[in-house]
Amino acid sequence: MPAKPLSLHVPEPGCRPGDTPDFSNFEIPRAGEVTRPAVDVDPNEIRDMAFSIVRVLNKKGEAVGDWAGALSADELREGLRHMLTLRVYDERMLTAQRQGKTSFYAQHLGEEAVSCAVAGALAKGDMNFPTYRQAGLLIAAGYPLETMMNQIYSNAADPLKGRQLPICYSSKEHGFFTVSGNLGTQFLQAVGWAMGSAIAGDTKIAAGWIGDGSTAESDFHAAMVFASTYRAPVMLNIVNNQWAISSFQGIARGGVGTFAARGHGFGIPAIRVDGNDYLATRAVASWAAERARSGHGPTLIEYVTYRAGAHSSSDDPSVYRSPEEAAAWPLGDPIERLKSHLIVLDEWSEERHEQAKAEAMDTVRTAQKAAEANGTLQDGAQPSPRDMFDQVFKDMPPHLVRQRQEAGF
Amino acid sequence: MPAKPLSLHVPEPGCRPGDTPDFSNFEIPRAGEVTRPAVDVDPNEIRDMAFSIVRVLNKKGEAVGDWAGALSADELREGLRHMLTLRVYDERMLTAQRQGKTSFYAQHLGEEAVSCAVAGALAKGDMNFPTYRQAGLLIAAGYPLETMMNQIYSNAADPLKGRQLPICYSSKEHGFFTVSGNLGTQFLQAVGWAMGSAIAGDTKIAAGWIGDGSTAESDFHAAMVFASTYRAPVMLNIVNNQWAISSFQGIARGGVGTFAARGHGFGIPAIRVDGNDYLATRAVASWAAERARSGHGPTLIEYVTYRAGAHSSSDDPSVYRSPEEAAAWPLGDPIERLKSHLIVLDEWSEERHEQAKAEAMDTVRTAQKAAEANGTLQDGAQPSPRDMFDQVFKDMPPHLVRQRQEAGF
Amino acid sequence: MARMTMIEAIRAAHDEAMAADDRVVVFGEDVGFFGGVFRCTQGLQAKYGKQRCFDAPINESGIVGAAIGMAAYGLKPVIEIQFADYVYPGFDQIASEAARIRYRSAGDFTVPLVIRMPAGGGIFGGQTHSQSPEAIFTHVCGLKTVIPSNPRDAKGLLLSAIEDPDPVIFLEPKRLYNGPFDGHHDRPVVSWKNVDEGDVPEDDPVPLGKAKVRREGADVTVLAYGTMVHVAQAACEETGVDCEIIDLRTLVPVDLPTIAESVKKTGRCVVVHEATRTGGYGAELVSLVQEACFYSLETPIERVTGWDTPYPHAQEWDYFPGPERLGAALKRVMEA
Amino acid sequence: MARMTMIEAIRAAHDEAMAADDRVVVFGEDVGFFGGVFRCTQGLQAKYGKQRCFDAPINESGIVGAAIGMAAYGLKPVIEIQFADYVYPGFDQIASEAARIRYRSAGDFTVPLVIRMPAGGGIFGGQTHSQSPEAIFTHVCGLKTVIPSNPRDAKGLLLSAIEDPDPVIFLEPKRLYNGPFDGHHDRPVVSWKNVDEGDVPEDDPVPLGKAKVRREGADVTVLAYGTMVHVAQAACEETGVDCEIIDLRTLVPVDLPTIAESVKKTGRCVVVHEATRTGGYGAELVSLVQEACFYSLETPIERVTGWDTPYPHAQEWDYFPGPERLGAALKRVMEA
Ligand SMILES: Cc1ncc(C[n+]2csc(CCOP(=O)(O)OP(=O)(O)O)c2C)c(N)n1
Ligand SMILES: Cc1ncc(C[n+]2csc(CCOP(=O)(O)OP(=O)(O)O)c2C)c(N)n1
Ligand SMILES: [Mg+2]
Ligand SMILES: [Mg+2]
Repeated sequence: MPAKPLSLHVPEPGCRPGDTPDFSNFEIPRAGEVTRPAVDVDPNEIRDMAFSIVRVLNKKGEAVGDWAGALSADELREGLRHMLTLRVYDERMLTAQRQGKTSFYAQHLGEEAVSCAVAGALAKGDMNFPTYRQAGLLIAAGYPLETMMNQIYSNAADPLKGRQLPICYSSKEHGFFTVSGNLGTQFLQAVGWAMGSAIAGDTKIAAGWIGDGSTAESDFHAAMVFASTYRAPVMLNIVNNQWAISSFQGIARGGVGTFAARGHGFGIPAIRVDGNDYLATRAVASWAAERARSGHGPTLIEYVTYRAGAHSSSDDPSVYRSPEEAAAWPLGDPIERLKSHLIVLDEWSEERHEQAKAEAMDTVRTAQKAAEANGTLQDGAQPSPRDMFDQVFKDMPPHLVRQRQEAGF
Repeated sequence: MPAKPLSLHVPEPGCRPGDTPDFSNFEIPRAGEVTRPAVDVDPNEIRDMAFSIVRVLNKKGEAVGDWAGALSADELREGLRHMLTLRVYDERMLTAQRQGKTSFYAQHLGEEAVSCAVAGALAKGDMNFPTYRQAGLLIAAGYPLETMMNQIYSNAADPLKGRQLPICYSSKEHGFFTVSGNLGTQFLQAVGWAMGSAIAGDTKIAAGWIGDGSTAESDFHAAMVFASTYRAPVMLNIVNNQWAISSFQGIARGGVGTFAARGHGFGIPAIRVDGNDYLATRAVASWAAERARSGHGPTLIEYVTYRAGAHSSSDDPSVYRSPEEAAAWPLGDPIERLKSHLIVLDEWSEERHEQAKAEAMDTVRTAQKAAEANGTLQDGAQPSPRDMFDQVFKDMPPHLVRQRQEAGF
Repeated sequence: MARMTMIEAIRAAHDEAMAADDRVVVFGEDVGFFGGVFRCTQGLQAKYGKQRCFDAPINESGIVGAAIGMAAYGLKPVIEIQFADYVYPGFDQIASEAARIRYRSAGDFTVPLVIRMPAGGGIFGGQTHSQSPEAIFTHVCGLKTVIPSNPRDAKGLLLSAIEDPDPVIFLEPKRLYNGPFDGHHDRPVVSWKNVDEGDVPEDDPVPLGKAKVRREGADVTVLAYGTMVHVAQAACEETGVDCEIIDLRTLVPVDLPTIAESVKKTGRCVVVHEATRTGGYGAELVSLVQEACFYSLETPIERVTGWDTPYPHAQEWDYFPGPERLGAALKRVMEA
Repeated sequence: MARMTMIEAIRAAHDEAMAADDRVVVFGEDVGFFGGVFRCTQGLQAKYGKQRCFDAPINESGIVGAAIGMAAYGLKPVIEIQFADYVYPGFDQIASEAARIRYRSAGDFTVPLVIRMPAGGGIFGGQTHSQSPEAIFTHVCGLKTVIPSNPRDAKGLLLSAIEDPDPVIFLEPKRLYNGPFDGHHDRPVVSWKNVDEGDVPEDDPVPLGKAKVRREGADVTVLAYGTMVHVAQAACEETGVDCEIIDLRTLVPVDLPTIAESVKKTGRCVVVHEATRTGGYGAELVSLVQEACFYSLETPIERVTGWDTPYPHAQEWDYFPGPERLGAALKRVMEA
């Protein structure tokens, strides 16, 4: 009997332009269903958590279950303000890009909770190794919006001297490692930084960040190997926003399992969490931070969310996915959900929300005006071309001095 | 309360020179205990298999359980002869290396069953992507010993024209992909080859090979990602011989889990098997081959064995591990175990065994004589230096023609 | 003969090759349904099916390594690295494996493989969307390295690269995808559709290893490739120096006879590339020229290149070796 | 002043640096308990503890990437890649990350990091234990590349590399680990212990970026580094050509003044390295010399190098650019 010919399995998303989005196969546990283990739990005992989703906010906007209750109304309102600010910031910067004031931008629409909430779980001195989609970390850490914009505009006041693509911020002081652009590399560096802290007998921890698509990169594996072997004090954050440019998450994930489940082969505890639920996200991140700080080592967290906007200003998602998909996304909008919760708590109202939005808009506008006074990519004051030759090394070697002379700067 | 200072966890093997080997923590299920699932099993249903060990031969030398019974006495005797031949081959080649007849050698002592048994699970046309420690594949596939030795000696009859380090054989005809030397790279290429077979609508499958230490390499991850996403018809073989030069397997594995468990994060079924049990090894490999050939995709297999010899002719293990460890290894010697089994079956005897050993020695000696007549690395006929410039490309480009002229060949 | 952009020409080369040979398969990040971030593979999945054109996980080593396996199996993979800046994670598979498999197996296994990647700057892509890493490939024996400067060559060279029995690195100057670009970034963008150079004949492979003299001249030989060919033309016109401009097209194996003949005639040579200077491919060209033409040279060979810094975002045009910088060098060698 | 092998000198440099500065940490494959396959880190774990010297998983990207994180944290990692042939999987972390972090963050983060690796052939290591990949590093701006030719320089340069605030690639010619080697593989092996050159003073850092004139001469300048320095000395003695031999020691930043001064004096130049020729570091040297000394050159600069093939096993001595090949080149340039 001749064997049957083989064929290549190529995964396909459920929905392409023209199809009707259908998330009925996406299993979502009820809020409160997944319980909170002790931070020194044996990873084997919580294997199920890699296949479920930690959720706190229910449909009614109530916070339920034992991951709830950690945050005061003030803290929640602060979180809401961070998310509102980030959303407005994104809108303004996208527009600025379209106006030619800069070359490039990537927004956070739909996934604002992830970076804003995780920021709250970290302490001063801890270090994030972010991707280009975690500006919430900076906003929540109080990095000035104007400085962020100076970077976006590559203007004369840009702390990075115009060298970096917009959104590749850097601020050691705010626990934000210089964004690379190369996917995956920094997930691993986070582990190294955490190992450094452990070697030095310090108490600081690191947080690595990676997208769903980028978990396919090899440095993801290197990060897991090093984190598990040396029990590095690091929080390993996977932001599963379902898409990697035009590739749905199934291209990186294979047919079965979850991204969180990748932790199991390494004995690293792994948790999936509702990334559009500010409370759940912050609670899980705090759990992981506590674990790391108490010497229990790494935690792998998959934040389940949705990239509601285009990949970046260079992208047009209508070519590869249904424009209705975002609205059909079952975990809702993170801002709306936190807003409802605060209203349920009687700590917020539609009016206060409108007012907060207006305030956010005001803050961002003011910052933008100030930033634009320092120049934009094409107009006004610019970083000096002479700067181009600096800081390749600490001290400029002779060949760069010669080249700078040759360039006439 | 100031936090407790962190510290780096650095794993240590149980036993260093001077210590008494202790394998009491190494859990070994009874032979026959792990049952054989259907080849189309849902990977989630056999997660336990990544934490147990498939075993067929019990202490008494009987084959028990439902992985047993697949092989005839003739097949078993053939397997034994392959292992005996490999062991003698190793001895002779190591000696030849010490005599200066070649530069380098790496033996298989203690792990002969793995490559010899897996070879039997593959069909003509399938392709192995081996490491430097799977010469059993060639011996079992009937590749001439003399040709193997010509490669070891880099002599005038070396099919690889003296270009490769000894043991980096290549024989497409015998399903043996050219050995690289770079760890991990070929595990991934095996997946690509299998994808190629699937794309072509062929029925051939591939087998990737990697050592325990090398699972840490990034290409291991790439292989898992591609194998799972495209359900490639490939058998992914991890040979866990407990050591990677001087590093015990805990350096690659982290504290918890098993190498097999790495499959779980990808939805790839994963099985651990007693690699010193010829029957179990062959049965599990056949199961994986059948899965692949029937379109069910990849299987990850961890062969649990022990590197009883030095890493290579350049290595001295007495510096980093106890010389008693090999004898204390609880899974025994693969040749002794298969021999006992055949004797229990009444299909073999001490006398026949001695005779078979003598025959193996004879065969190897004869081949060696013939090979040495073709030259050795330092003596006799040599590959032509002119050959050095060939096959960098199919057709020699002008700059290489010029260089060959310059070299005077 | 159709008029095409370079993107369309690359697409057409894929299409012709896939139609002619079942073994040609195409994959890479976003190349399947979407057709690639620069759309160079648009329509191929619809036409040839998911088994022959598909998305890959984001792992450049995985993409190259899987393609090596496929090529060893007997297919002819044409893979896309989304940006040349992201090829480094795949470098080991390229340099240690693809480049050496024929040699180390003495021809037992071979790797007919094309690795395409958009390269070069001029689109405000910053340090991670602007690099020209050709020099790390040209140093690796066993690789051919190709870089077209116009749609016709892009199609013809890509067809030859796919035909080739060995691995070929195929760099696509992304700033030339839609139109010629001579470095005058402040002038209106021109489309290939509006210039004669956009004409692409059918079924016209351009052989690897053959340079093209783009302009004959008596004063100085300019060795260029990719975007710099257009910069050279601009600099030549603007300075009035009578340049002989050679578009190398293939960097390895390089067309030394064409180069040497020209330099022996002109007695002067300027090498231009966008990559950083130290250890760039220009250094190899300088070495080859001074080895082959030492006694004809009247002035030192000059290198006009990107600076030895990462490719900056805001200072893009200070970094880019445009017609002014090249022009100054031309004048220097003429006056030396 | 103690007499040491190069291995002992490297070990001593680690020891001094670790004793002087808590931030210096050492890791890599097999470097911990075992002390490395070449034993360069032997004894460090016992002396400084497992937190400061430890084994790493076999993942070169992991080793470099983790070290980058540690360096950004504030430590000074000194890592070992077991063979330079195996550095490619870590190339992305080196070229895209370590080399650019200071620049892209405008000094907000820095990466003081030393990446050591045994390089070069001559030990019958075949294509995967013989390579000299310096050229892929010298092309990457933001990296310094260093290669010693004797125990004294090995120790002094390694101390300076560890002191350096930026990433340094430190290539160790493995054929020189135990003794000098001039390419006469058929002659008895000599130990550093038996030659004056094995003398290594204490606490004597050798500055990066400074070449050393190993032999003064009037006829021809030989630019060499690593093992080739010894080959150059042999070729010089055997041919009787009065060579000025410059041991570059640091490839980037290179000591151009020393080079130029010499070539201006001798009017002739031969460049020698073990790596494949095309795109090798020799090409950069040729370019620099012809740019700086064009009008002093009497003959073309010659390159004596490994061939553009993988490093073969059996034909090792046909590949290795030994004193005979170099000698022939010296005679050629003298007769040209
Ligand atoms: C090494 C590397 N390969 C490819 C790219 C191009 N690229 C940029 S973003 C992206 C998709 C990443 O998707 P994901 O990780 O899911 O993150 P998301 O954009 O969804 O936040 C790709 C392929 C890159 N930046 N780096
Ligand atoms: C990329 C790469 N890094 C390092 C090495 C050096 N090296 C050769 S074998 C080896 C240990 C491999 O151990 P393992 O994978 O367990 O295989 P085993 O030798 O036990 O069969 C190392 C580190 C290599 N060959 N390739
Ligand atoms: Mg994503
Ligand atoms: Mg091993």
